Amino acid sequence: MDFRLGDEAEQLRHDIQLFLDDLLTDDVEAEIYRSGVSHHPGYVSGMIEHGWFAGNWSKELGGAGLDPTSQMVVQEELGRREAPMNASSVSTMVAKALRAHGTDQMRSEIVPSILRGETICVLGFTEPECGSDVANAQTRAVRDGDHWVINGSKMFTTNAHIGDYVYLLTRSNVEVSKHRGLTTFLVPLDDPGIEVQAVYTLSGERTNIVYLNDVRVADAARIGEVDGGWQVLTSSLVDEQSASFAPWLIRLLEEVEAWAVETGRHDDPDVQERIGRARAEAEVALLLRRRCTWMDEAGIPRGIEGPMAKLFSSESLTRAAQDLFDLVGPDALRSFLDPTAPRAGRIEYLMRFSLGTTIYAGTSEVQRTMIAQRGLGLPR
Amino acid sequence: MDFRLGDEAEQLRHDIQLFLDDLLTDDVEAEIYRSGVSHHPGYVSGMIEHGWFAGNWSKELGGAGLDPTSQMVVQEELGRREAPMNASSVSTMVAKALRAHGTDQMRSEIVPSILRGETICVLGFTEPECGSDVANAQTRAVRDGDHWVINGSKMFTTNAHIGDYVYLLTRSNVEVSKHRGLTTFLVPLDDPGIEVQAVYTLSGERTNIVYLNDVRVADAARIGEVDGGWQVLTSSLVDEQSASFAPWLIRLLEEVEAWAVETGRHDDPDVQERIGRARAEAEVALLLRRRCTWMDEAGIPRGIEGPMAKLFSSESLTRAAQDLFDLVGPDALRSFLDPTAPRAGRIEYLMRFSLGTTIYAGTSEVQRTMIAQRGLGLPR
Amino acid sequence: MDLQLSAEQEQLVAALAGLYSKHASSEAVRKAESSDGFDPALWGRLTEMGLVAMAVGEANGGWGATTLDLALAVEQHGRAVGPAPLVEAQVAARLLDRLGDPAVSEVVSGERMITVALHPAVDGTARGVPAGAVADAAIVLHEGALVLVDLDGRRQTFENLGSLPLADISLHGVSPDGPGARVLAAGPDAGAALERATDDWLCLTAASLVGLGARALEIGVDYVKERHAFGVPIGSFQAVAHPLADSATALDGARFLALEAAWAADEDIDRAAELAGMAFGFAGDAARAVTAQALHVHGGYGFMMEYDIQLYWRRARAWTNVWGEPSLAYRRAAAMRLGA
Amino acid sequence: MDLQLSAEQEQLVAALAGLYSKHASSEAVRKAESSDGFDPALWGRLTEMGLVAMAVGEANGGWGATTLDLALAVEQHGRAVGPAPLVEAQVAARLLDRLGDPAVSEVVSGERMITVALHPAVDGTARGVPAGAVADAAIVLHEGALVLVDLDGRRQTFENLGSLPLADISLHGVSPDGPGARVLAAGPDAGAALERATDDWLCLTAASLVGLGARALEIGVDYVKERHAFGVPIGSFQAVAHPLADSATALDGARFLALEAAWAADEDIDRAAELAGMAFGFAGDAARAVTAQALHVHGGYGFMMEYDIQLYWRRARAWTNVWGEPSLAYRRAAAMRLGA
Repeated sequence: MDFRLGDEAEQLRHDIQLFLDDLLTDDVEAEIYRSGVSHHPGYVSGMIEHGWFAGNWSKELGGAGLDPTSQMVVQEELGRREAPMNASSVSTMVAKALRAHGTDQMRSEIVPSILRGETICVLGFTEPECGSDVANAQTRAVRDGDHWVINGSKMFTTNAHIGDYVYLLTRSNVEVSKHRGLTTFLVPLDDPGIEVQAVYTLSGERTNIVYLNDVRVADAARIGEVDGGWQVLTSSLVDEQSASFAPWLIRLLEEVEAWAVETGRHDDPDVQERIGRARAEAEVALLLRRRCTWMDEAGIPRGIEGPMAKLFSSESLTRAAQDLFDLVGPDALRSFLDPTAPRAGRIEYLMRFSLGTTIYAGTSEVQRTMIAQRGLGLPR
Repeated sequence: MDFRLGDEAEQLRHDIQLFLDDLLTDDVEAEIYRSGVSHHPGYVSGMIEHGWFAGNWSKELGGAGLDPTSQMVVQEELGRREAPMNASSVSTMVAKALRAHGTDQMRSEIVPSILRGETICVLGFTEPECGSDVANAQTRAVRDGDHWVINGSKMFTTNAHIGDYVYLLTRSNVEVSKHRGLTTFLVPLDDPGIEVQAVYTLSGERTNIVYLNDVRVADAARIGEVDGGWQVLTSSLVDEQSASFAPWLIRLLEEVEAWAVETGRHDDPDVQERIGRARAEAEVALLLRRRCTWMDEAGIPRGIEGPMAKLFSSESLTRAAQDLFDLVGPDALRSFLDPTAPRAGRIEYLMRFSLGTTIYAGTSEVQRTMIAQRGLGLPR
Repeated sequence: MDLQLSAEQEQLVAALAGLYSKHASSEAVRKAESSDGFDPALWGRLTEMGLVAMAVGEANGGWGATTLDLALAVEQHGRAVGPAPLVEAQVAARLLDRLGDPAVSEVVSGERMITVALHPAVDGTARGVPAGAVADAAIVLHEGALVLVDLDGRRQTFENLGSLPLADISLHGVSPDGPGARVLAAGPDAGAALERATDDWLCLTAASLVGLGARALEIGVDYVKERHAFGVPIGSFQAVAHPLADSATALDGARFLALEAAWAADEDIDRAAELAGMAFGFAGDAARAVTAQALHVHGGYGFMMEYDIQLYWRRARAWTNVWGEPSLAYRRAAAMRLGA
Repeated sequence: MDLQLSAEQEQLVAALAGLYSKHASSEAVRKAESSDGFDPALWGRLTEMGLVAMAVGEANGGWGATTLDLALAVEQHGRAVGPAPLVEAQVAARLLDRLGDPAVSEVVSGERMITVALHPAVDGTARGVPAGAVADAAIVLHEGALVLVDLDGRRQTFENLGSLPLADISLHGVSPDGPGARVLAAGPDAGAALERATDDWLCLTAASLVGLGARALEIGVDYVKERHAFGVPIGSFQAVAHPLADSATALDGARFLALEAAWAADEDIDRAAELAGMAFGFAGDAARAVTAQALHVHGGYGFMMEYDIQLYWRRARAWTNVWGEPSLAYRRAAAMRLGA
């Protein structure tokens, strides 16, 4: 066994840190936060310049060709510094689905454009009436010759107001079981039948609800087979299954440790106990995510290791954020970016942020059910 | 609002304390613990002498005629001192069912004998294969003329080895739905077809498994209607629904507080925080139970107040026992009655004891489901 | 034992429930968020109705309500997460009443809003004073004396998680006989008076948290009855239902504990201060747990500003950190109990 | 990064799994409970197989195994809740090895069982020394010196929750050059050596707790698959399944953390001691949670001595309290990290 990531990966970590130190000045961080959008031109161009954008894509396909460990280190650092990566990450995730299941035009034009940072795609799976039960999507796609007419609405379509396309899950067939009647499309967001409405969240992020009203798209906008949307979707969600919030937990700890030292509280046993526990959980969260990468590298098929990494990291982040917020005391209430706040209020921000992590990318309940049934073999 | 219990009840509390101080010498406590049986002749005779045995029975029926508050105070003190009351409590609970549903002979002979402390009855509901799902009892009772032939086994039949009768739930009809095919009997434990086998528990208590092998009883041993056992049972389980472990939690706190003062740890903030939290929970546990009594006195029908009192008191006892055990540190490991143990090891004993409280008299899961469905109106 | 409210108490509760449902809707609460979390119109109605005057004894022109009455009133305030510093105004009024200070009459009449700093000033600043952003004056323990100080020009407000009217108060240049300041008590009396006010604040905030938590539970329960997933209402899943059952139980307990603490204060029972600390700790834990659960069971919607549950979650966290976290209240209670 | 065990490590684990399944059945564990929680036959097999000798460097006649190898070994020991003080013997052997004390050869040969007191003696008594009931000698920090002391006539055993061979050791009358005692180190070296031994103990006990927890999880999972209530296996209820899923996750994490701590000790990485504390804390929390859950889902049977799960619950609580509770290990780790 060897828990080191290797010199190459650690050098990469160092390089990314320098890039992010340079990019994420206090002003830029404030600007990004106030915009509510996790996207920044300097971030995109810098990542492309350094060859870290779409890091795990092979060089032939226009990516950086990073091995899984290096790609993981990139993710760890981007998360720890809360880089404005959401629009890019989602777009490259969509690009991956387009490469695997898209039309020739999607593969030859849209995918390269995404990799040049010129095209933004957003996810359109969740609906107002269905969250965890994604396969229950009700947005209807009805065939009309070589076109489709789409009606419905999609929720939590983050970046839809700045995006070019929505990767849309629709119900194309109501006469078969729910998983078999789904079809996915790549729909341009400038279609006149599309209305994007802002939705604001507790962490200050703007997301959207997208209404689709008689949206007509050519059959060429279809991704994968007719009624084959579930297969397309599940193959493109693999990445999400190893989402880890360990980097955010580490950032939180860095802030709280700095607070403890600044205020001289670091020799208080209560402070030590609470920081020590959260540090142990952060290390575990990191290790559970790193195990997934090691399995990928060793060619071992993953079972419930991704869900474990996601579940533990989000639950431990939420636990620690609440506990360490309390530890900081009444001053912790001061808002992110308020000039009087300790550590610029980032602890306050991270507590709000933490709440969402046990919900999106599969709720904790969904993860626990997966682990119980697939991992422990418990009956349904 | 008035949170006082009244002078009469507090005088009664004082009187019981004197009685128990007198009875429960260290030697007697050790003897009871080592016997594994919560029964003691001095306890029974003393309670009868003071008129506290079957406290809430009217005087005409041979009880003490205590009002609900007084009876609650009796229960609080017996629990706090862990008086050897199990055999008596169960017997009077059975007596109540016999009075309501039993034959004339049961009402005129067995009930008075129970009230004189001369007859011990035990419960025979649970079976090896069914715990929470009591209505699923499989012990068969088959009618044979004016007799019944019973075969099966009963689990956790505490005191069966010293008892006279078992209050037995049987399946008398396999052709109707499970709640409708049950019949209850009062079966003498000296029947040659009955075998009582000892089962030892984590808290040191002896319980039993009872095997019934072609046990023949006259129809006169039946309690209630044929196939009417579920009604008999539910009416006699009402008492159990307000079981509270608050008194044990208070006892635990008294021991831990004494330990803190003896060792000079009482000014340590960590000690204060943990004792303070447990004290708050103990007060809540007490209040939730007292609410039930107040409702009984005010003639307000109870809904889920009993389950709340049971759930909270057992969960808070378990939480506190584990936390305060830790607080005492390595010395807490020393066993109950070991001469080197702090506070005679009662903290160690109570931690073991606490584990059972979230299981018997309805598991915490059963209580939560009742509260969710009946209290909050959540769907099944 | 009698857990029944009196007819007058029932009336008070009903009147307040009506007032808050009309004048402290979630729209009003949201609107107030952009103005220091304070709604002057609501405040006007509350003072008109006598919600501050009731806290003052009859000898000083008030209504002489019991602490229990106040607790029942602020429970309704908590249900609505009312955008006005009712608890602080009541606590300050009681403090002035106890000290027999003439400012009490201005408080009873509604002319001035006076608040109290829950912790002594450090280096000339009282940090994070509740209602400091909107009150006319504050009572602050400063250099060993309890001082009533006008807040104009002395406050610095700050944005905060709970959208509460908090401010840092500078005592710089305050002199006992100078303008805009008056010493209310000095020496051991000053500290003792603040301790007593803290007990009141803990007890009444516990009651508010119970109201807040009870309403959050209703919001959560309503949602999980309506919302379907996998073909069934999500409230039928044990993972959803069981934590809510625990919270319902804890909130019932928290309510009786808070009311017992208030009753004990009225009856001058030895354990009153200890019960106040325990009530705050337990109600705080319960309110935090239920708001977090109710938010979580909303799925993505819980995280949206548009849904009301976040209003409750933010205030549950904020109200339980203005003085300090629940565990500090447990310490306070146990220190009293253990005589340490 | 490489999380694969070496072929030799796989062999070691397989050999130990075989040994424990043959010679440390639950019957054997129960039988040992009535003799200080110690099974001399098992101990004989363990020493024969070199489980203590492996902890000692080759220069002193041992096998020079890594800490990681030891951790993998004691993980198997933990799975069986083996009735023998393996961790303590290994930790003491390492300590003697580091100090170059001649007693190390007797330990390697299996002639003597030597243990270590995890806390300094107070007023001439080392309380609750693990393996103190059955070891021939103990290493104790006494009046600033690390002393190797023969235990005959010096021990007082006591019954305890985990049925462990604990004893109080009296140092009364021990003199450095007297019979049955030898000073191993004095001054700052003595304290530092005990600290280092404590790190070893925390790291290896963490690994044992992982094994214990993993086996308890299996017992619980097997039970809830078989046991039916309300017509379905109880493992299909979320209230049963979800906590077990959390425990499975925590145990996987605890395992990697314990192994990382062991690896870090071998590689002399700065954070090694910090990781040992964190590993003990986290593995302790995980083992406690999973044993409590697995016991609870057994219903009334979990509370019966006849079922094995109570053996695991009692040891999980006891192993995590011989040195001190998990939170103290978190404090220790953070104090190192924060340089306080």
